Amino acid sequence: MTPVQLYVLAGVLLCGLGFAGFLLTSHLLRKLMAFNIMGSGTFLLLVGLAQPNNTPDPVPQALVLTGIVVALAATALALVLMRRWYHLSGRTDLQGGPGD
Amino acid sequence: MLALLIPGLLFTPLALAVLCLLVNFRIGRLFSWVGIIVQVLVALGLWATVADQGGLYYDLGGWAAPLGIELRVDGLAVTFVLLTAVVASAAALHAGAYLDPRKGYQSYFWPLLWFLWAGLNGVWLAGDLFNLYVGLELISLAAVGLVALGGEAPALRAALRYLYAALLGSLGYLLAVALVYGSYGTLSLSGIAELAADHPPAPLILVLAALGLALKTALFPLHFWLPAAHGIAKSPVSALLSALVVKASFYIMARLWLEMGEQAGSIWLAQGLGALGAAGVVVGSWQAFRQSRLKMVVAYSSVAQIGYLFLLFPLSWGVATTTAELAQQGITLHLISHALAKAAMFLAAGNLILAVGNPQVSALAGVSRFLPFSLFSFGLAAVSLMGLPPSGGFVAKWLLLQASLAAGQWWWIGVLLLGSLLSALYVFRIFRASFLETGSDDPFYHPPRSLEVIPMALAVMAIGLGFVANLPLTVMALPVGGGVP
Amino acid sequence: MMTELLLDLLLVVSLLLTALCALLAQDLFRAVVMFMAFGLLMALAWVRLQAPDIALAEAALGAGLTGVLLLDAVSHFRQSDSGAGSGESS
Amino acid sequence: MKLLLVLIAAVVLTVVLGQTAWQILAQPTPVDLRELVAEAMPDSGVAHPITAVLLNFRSYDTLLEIGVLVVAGMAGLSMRAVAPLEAPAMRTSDTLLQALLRWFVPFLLVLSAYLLWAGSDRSGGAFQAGAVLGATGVLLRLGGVPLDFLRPGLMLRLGLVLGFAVFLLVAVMGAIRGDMFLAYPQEWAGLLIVVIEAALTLSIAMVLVGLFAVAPAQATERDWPSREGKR
Repeated sequence: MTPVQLYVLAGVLLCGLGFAGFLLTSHLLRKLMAFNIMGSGTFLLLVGLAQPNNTPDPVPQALVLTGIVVALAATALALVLMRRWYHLSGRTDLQGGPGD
Repeated sequence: MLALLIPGLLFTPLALAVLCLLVNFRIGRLFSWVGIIVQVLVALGLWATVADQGGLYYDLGGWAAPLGIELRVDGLAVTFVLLTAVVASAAALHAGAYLDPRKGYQSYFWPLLWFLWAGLNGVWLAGDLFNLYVGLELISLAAVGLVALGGEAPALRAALRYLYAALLGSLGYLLAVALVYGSYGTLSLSGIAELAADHPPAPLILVLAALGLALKTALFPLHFWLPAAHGIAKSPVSALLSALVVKASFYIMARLWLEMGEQAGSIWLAQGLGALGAAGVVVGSWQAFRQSRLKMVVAYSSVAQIGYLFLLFPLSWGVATTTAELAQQGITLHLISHALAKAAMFLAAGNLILAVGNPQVSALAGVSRFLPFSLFSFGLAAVSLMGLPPSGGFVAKWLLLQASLAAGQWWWIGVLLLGSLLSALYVFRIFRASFLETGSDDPFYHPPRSLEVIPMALAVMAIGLGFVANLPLTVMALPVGGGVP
Repeated sequence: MMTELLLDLLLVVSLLLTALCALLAQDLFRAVVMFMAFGLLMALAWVRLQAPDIALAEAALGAGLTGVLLLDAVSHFRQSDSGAGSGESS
Repeated sequence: MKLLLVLIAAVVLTVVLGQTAWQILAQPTPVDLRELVAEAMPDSGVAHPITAVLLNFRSYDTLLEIGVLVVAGMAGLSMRAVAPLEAPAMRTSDTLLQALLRWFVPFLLVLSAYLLWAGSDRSGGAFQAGAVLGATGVLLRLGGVPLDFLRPGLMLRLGLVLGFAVFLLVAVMGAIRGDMFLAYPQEWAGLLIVVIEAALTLSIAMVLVGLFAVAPAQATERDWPSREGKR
């Protein structure tokens, strides 16, 4: 059980956990955290699978850097919309609210 | 000459996004008119160049494929770049006159539009898996920004539901990219195509990519986010979303299927996607028939037409290559004719709602008498949507019919016919409403002529596509014929 | 060699636990704090995977700025939604 | 019922993903990019492989990614341009935080500059430096320092777009010179990369602080007393 296998396993479990959390929670902020957790799991897989014997490979690491910034941009956009939606409808999920 | 066309194509939309962000709506409109002319010319130039010289690989930054990012400029990509140039410029010109410049937030329309256009061009041309992911994210975030522009509650809810669905879809695709890089060590699509023969990819790769991209393409039953997003957004934005943005993720899935489908795909995945597509056609059309708001009818019709696209997978897996080519041609032509027709329909619907002042279908009474031009463009677009001869939609369905017969999968023929019938159902319902007579005076506001000409031009193109169908089909089939520096 | 593997195992288990708590915590504020802890543990995991750049980025962007934006949103929502997060196992 | 379905789907996804990952870990990969990167390093202009991949070999990804960041910043601004809903209140201005700030801010600025400069030969670079600079801005904002350039106006938009514009200009100069899009001239590659990274650091920080400071829709005036009067 090499360290990389352990982190790949962690990545797989985080993906499953994030996926379940994303679908089960209705609160927008929790859904966003579940998305970030699933994203971290995917990044762990992206780097872990490319480094079976843990010799660093710069290409997937650069991809993960790009992925983290893209995930941050998406999270920030979701937060902006979510706050505005909360202010207008007083709701933190997408069920009811005006204009249904 | 070519060395300037591709940079021109990639540079112009991004430069204009930067310029338009620094100025207000009116000046941004001026910049955008210049940008539209440049983009259309460059797209035409690129299309002509590929038409006579064949496709090529373009190494960005000067670095060759597995290390650097290469652009695959083949017939299919260039045809879609030209399609994007036509539809996006029509939507932009319509938006210039349709949107109200006085509102502050409208100045962000142009930058978001140009980023969306840059992302679309990036996806059509990309030959690298991770580059497709970043392009897809740029498209999704710009599209969500466009839907939420203005900040009203219904638009926000639609934008949030769209954003969360798009993010989950992108993660599914990114997971597939991680598995591909883990098993091949390279991200370039052409490299993977060569290696896929003796290193069969894990089937999960294609399943994950299919699920993620199907969610972003709003395939039934993952279409829940589309009607609200496309129905509530302003009509130029809905035209862009329904005609182009939804097709980008399908295009990626089609590319992956053509590269790795033989080894990684299975009869279950192919027929399953086809069945979901067929169900989407039926359910989408039925829902469209029952909608009370005009733009929601058109939005659900998008869900139905997207269902047709997924007939590509069953008709191109495990069948003779000639049948597969027939199916690819049919699907590409359907994609092009639907893009033109749906953009025309949404723009025409926008004009009708502007004139009537009420989004309900029932409020269209008397429109046929006082607003014949707008209604006629809506009707022309509907002809292509229903697939009646001589429109492009008909030729596409005819090719799909032949492909299904040649593949021996006759059940898709039933779907094609039923789909056309159902689409006729919801289109004629709109016309019935508009033919009802009201009083003799004219209660409607007449939108400026420039607003009404654009959807008519698009609708005529959708019909005209049927006559010149073999031109795009021959160019589309051009593979990459050696690298032309 | 064995201790290294045990430490890795400890890191992975705590990574999963903080992720689970971030999703299941009843109080939103505690969930966001758990999420930031998850971000920092992810930075450690990146160091173990010989990716110092990502560790820096994960700590600064993932735990840091995402956490700040989330906390700002929580202070804006400012109500402890008891039943909203149905979570995985409840 | 839905809980059960989702759980089953998640478990199936995890198991199949784990099995596929295990298979992939076992097989060697036909292509190994490490050697290609090592070979191309000498003429990439920087010594650190990750910065070379990010800003030279795969610079188109980074260009689009900065575009994504600007779009997120812009969406935040467009929501904010809708009627300003909150009083421009400074959140907290207690003395302890301001005393800490006197120590932290200079240190963070030096750290950010170091990270930017270190990027060319060891781990660091525009994103990490931008994040630290952004964190400094957030701290200043929390500490009650009114960052006036954050008012949504031309200055803020210029800051958002600066890094992207510089990157784009350098990219198109490559094409005008007859080379490929995004190609840097051989001898200037190192310098150009540092210039791009500096502009990117500033823009990333502006986007991050902008998103934090300009976040729309605070609670209404009634339950969030403005501190304007106390100054």
